[in-house]
Amino acid sequence: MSGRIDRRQDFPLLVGPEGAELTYLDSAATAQKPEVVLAALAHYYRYDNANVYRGVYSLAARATAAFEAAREKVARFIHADPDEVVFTRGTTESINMVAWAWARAELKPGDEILTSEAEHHSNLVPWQEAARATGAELRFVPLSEDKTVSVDSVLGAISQRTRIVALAQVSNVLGNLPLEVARISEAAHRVGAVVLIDGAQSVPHLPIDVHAMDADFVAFSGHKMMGPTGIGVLYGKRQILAAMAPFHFGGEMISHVDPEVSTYKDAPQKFEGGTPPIAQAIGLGVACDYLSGLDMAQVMAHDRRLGELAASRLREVPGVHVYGPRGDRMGVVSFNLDGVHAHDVATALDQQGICVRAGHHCCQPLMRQLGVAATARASFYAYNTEQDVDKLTAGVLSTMEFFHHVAR
Amino acid sequence: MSGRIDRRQDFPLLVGPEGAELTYLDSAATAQKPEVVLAALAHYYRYDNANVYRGVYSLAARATAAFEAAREKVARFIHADPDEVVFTRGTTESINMVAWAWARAELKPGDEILTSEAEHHSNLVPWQEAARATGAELRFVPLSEDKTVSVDSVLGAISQRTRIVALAQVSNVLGNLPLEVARISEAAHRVGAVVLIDGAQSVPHLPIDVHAMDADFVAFSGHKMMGPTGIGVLYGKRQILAAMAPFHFGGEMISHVDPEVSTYKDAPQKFEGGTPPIAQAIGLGVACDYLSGLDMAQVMAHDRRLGELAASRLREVPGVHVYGPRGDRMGVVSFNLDGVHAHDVATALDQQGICVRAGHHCCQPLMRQLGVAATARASFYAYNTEQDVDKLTAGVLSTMEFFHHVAR
Amino acid sequence: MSLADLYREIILEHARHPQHKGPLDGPVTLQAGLDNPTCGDEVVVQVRLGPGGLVEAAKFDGVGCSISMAAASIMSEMLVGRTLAQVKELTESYTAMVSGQKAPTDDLQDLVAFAGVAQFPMRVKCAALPFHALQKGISRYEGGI
Amino acid sequence: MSLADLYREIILEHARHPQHKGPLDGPVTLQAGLDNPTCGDEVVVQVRLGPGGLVEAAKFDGVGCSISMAAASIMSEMLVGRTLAQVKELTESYTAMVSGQKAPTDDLQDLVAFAGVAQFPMRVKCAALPFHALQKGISRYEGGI
Ligand SMILES: Cc1ncc(COP(=O)(O)O)c(C=O)c1O
Ligand SMILES: Cc1ncc(COP(=O)(O)O)c(C=O)c1O
Repeated sequence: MSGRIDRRQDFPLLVGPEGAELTYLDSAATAQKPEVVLAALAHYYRYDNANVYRGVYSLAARATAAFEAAREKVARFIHADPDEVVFTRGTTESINMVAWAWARAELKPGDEILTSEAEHHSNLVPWQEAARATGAELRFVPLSEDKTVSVDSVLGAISQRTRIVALAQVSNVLGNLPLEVARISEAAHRVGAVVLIDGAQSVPHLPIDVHAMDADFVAFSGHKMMGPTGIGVLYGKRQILAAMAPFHFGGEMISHVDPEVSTYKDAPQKFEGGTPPIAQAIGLGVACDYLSGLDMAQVMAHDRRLGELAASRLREVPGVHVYGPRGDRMGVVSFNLDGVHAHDVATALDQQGICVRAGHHCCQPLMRQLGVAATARASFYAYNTEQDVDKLTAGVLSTMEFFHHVAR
Repeated sequence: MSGRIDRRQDFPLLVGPEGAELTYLDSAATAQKPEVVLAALAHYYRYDNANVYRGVYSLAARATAAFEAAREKVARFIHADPDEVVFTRGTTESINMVAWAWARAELKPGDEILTSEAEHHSNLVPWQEAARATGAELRFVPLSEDKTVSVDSVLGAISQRTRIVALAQVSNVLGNLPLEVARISEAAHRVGAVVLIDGAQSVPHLPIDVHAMDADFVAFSGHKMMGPTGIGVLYGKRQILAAMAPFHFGGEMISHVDPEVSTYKDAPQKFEGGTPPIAQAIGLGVACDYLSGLDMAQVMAHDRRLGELAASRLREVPGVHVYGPRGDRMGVVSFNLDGVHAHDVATALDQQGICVRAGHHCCQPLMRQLGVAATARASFYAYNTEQDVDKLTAGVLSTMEFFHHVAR
Repeated sequence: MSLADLYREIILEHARHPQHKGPLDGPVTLQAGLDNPTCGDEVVVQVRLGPGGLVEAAKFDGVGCSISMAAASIMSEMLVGRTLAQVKELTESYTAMVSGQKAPTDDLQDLVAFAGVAQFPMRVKCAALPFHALQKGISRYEGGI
Repeated sequence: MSLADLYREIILEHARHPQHKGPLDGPVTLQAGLDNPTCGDEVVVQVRLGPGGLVEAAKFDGVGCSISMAAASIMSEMLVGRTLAQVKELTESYTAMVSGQKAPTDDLQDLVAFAGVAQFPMRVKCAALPFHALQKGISRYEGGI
């Protein structure tokens, strides 16, 4: 109901190696992992480790079953079908796969790629390169006053030439409420464009139904949703995956190989050439179950509550600027202190056991839009509590104090 | 000296969940992991988990230091410099990176790609596609009578038009002694060609000095060398990596991003867009240390001893065909039983607790060269013992018995 | 589970001496080939329907393990004299059994020998392969392709 | 390690009121810009050599954290009156100190204030940035570029 979750005890790093409490506020960069995920990894390597698909012995059967069960768990988590779930290394690889295998085959001069200047580099640079390679044009959705992307401006920017709309559902800097993707998909599909959603910051934090969103592609990372590093997902609609060329050629994605020419399996295997990240997929499946156990509606409510609380508390501190939406928001809060560089803020907070990120957050164009070189950023997840917000606020106050009064 | 290593006790899966001895003979598909690697993964997630490069707080500093230390360990293991070590998902991705980012930029009609019909699909299909995309021609080194690639036939096949030579140092089917890469590199460089070595089956099993080999690229997988799944390496010479375009565009590989155009960092970061497989790289570093602790010369000797023993024992069984070199060899032994399909052999051995692989081993063209649809394959590693060879031989005998005498 | 539970005598017998193997002579009503790329097994099934829509002749060809070859052999034998509807029913009943979703039933006759396959997950595809080829041929035929 | 060990008074002072900031008026003998793409800090260093090969004037410009800006400010101040050889020596001595390879020595004068940086691994690059830019400028100049 209230979005109050308290699961710190499941996260070894947060209770600290020797009891030292860590205030980890950098989940937008990567999330901490619950014990169940670590246990699943260890269990796999200790009892089920074999290559998948390839062996007929029982150990290989167990590994294959665990790997495919993980695909089903991930599919269930986003309301997709298992054959629409392609395992990748992460959001960046997922988007690059579309930019190479789909865009380079489909785009031509005159076509438009619609994205925004608020995107993470991983959802911008691949499109710059695809545009350059194909002669298509890169277009940017005009940003709102608070620099967020609004559905209305997306709808206004879609044209008859738009072939793909590539946008983050939640910005990793601004912490906007999730874009209503279904409305964008409807408009895009009307002009024959496809929709790619960078779900790196949304899939971990809210209930996701890819079929309801009606997006053609959704990319996300396991490590940001309590899963292991080295695993991510490209969700793709069945028809579009069927038509798309493979990207990683090699073992296990082939059907027939002659010396000169080969044929390929169906999706998702077609896109998973080589030994996949087996243990990591299994870990991600367990992370999905863990999150579902918390209830994603609760996770989102918790996120919003902490994000809104932190933003309003920080805004009360004189000399603090908070970026992003003023009211309702997700748990990503970027800010700056007058006259103190974000790195100095992060170092000062680190001395108080508070981990926040500082820098451009892989969003240099957005930094320019905000008129800053860098920001500090606190981001929350289900293991954070109101006490963490208290510590952040106190930490920011004492940082302000240190740099403006002490040692002058 | 003797190549006798006995480290079973370090491998939880081999001593069995409840004391059941497993005879794991599928290390060419994937290796088992020593406890130290699992402990390193758990330690990372429990105490150091943060995203690398991006944070200024101490936790991020620890994660970054551990990740870069892993790169140094891997570099030391193959006698490379750390900035020549690009982390990928595995051999398949490493080869595809070269086939996309290097070959598509460098090759043109009239150029030749030299490979062989004994290659794993991961070192064949990417070149088929690169040839198709660029108009270059795919050429195959003639195989010896035992279907292995010999250095002499490679030297004979290199022409003025050769632009890249892409070969496995050790075949995953034939278990040949490692190719003398230095001789190939010399000949290739003389005509201005580059050399890519598929080291999937060599790097885990023998001392490797990439500078002595003088290859331009070496690709290998962590999971086949006692490391985690989801990690691999593309070694590339400094100059060639400097000239090569990036492949995964996005976070952390960029230098400057403007809305329309971006510049990139130097190698290896240039090739590691997005959050890398952090925990997996750290695990691979520990696996390298573990293997170095065994001494790679010993690992190779052990491998050879078991491979030669198994091959000669199996050859003594009437009705068994063993493929690959007749004398000296590595620990990969493919075989067939007269009148019994390889799958049936694998299932029968599995019933006796012996894991061997059966199928085409991702080498369909080689299967055709051998004149078979499939083979069974036993492959050894440092944790295997002579007893495992005894069990294999006994298992093959009883399988023969079962299919030829029982139930007739 | 012992090896003999999987490899029943009748399976080994058919694997060694497959019935109905080779190309179908005369008119072919429906046919299809299918393979399991992971293991390299390949099977082609050919069927001729006769008067009354009954299967008049069925043959298979291919390469594979004893399980897939024996399944193809016994299958071909059993098809003759059945209607397509009956063939489809048999196929469903059989594939449900080998994948462990259903206990063996009498209508499966000799195919009951494949009941043990359900305990060997990596071999289910082998046992099902000829029937999947058959299904493919039937749906092509019914789709008018 | 407390925050005050890193941010010595003189560092905060220079960060707040940087010296020698802005473009160098008159002839420029050597210059270079450098940035840290991970954090976005940017610094440009400009130097003019006068009679006897001594640094006559040095200025910097850029954006960054207090550490990098204070380092640039103190560095610019200290360069004046030194030969290039002395500048290179100072640079080596300083970068060795901030990366923790060497204890602070007297020749570093005010730069000794950056000794605490060695305890903050993610900030070493900030402290070294202006000196790395300087090195780049010098080697370009010496390379005749
Ligand atoms: C010779 C060879 N090359 C390439 C590969 C592909 O390695 P991976 O599946 O780890 O990408 C393998 C392993 O299957 C191999 O044995
Ligand atoms: C919005 C957004 N997109 C893409 C990414 C890239 O994700 P990854 O680094 O896991 O590939 C991130 C995370 O850094 C992100 O926040």
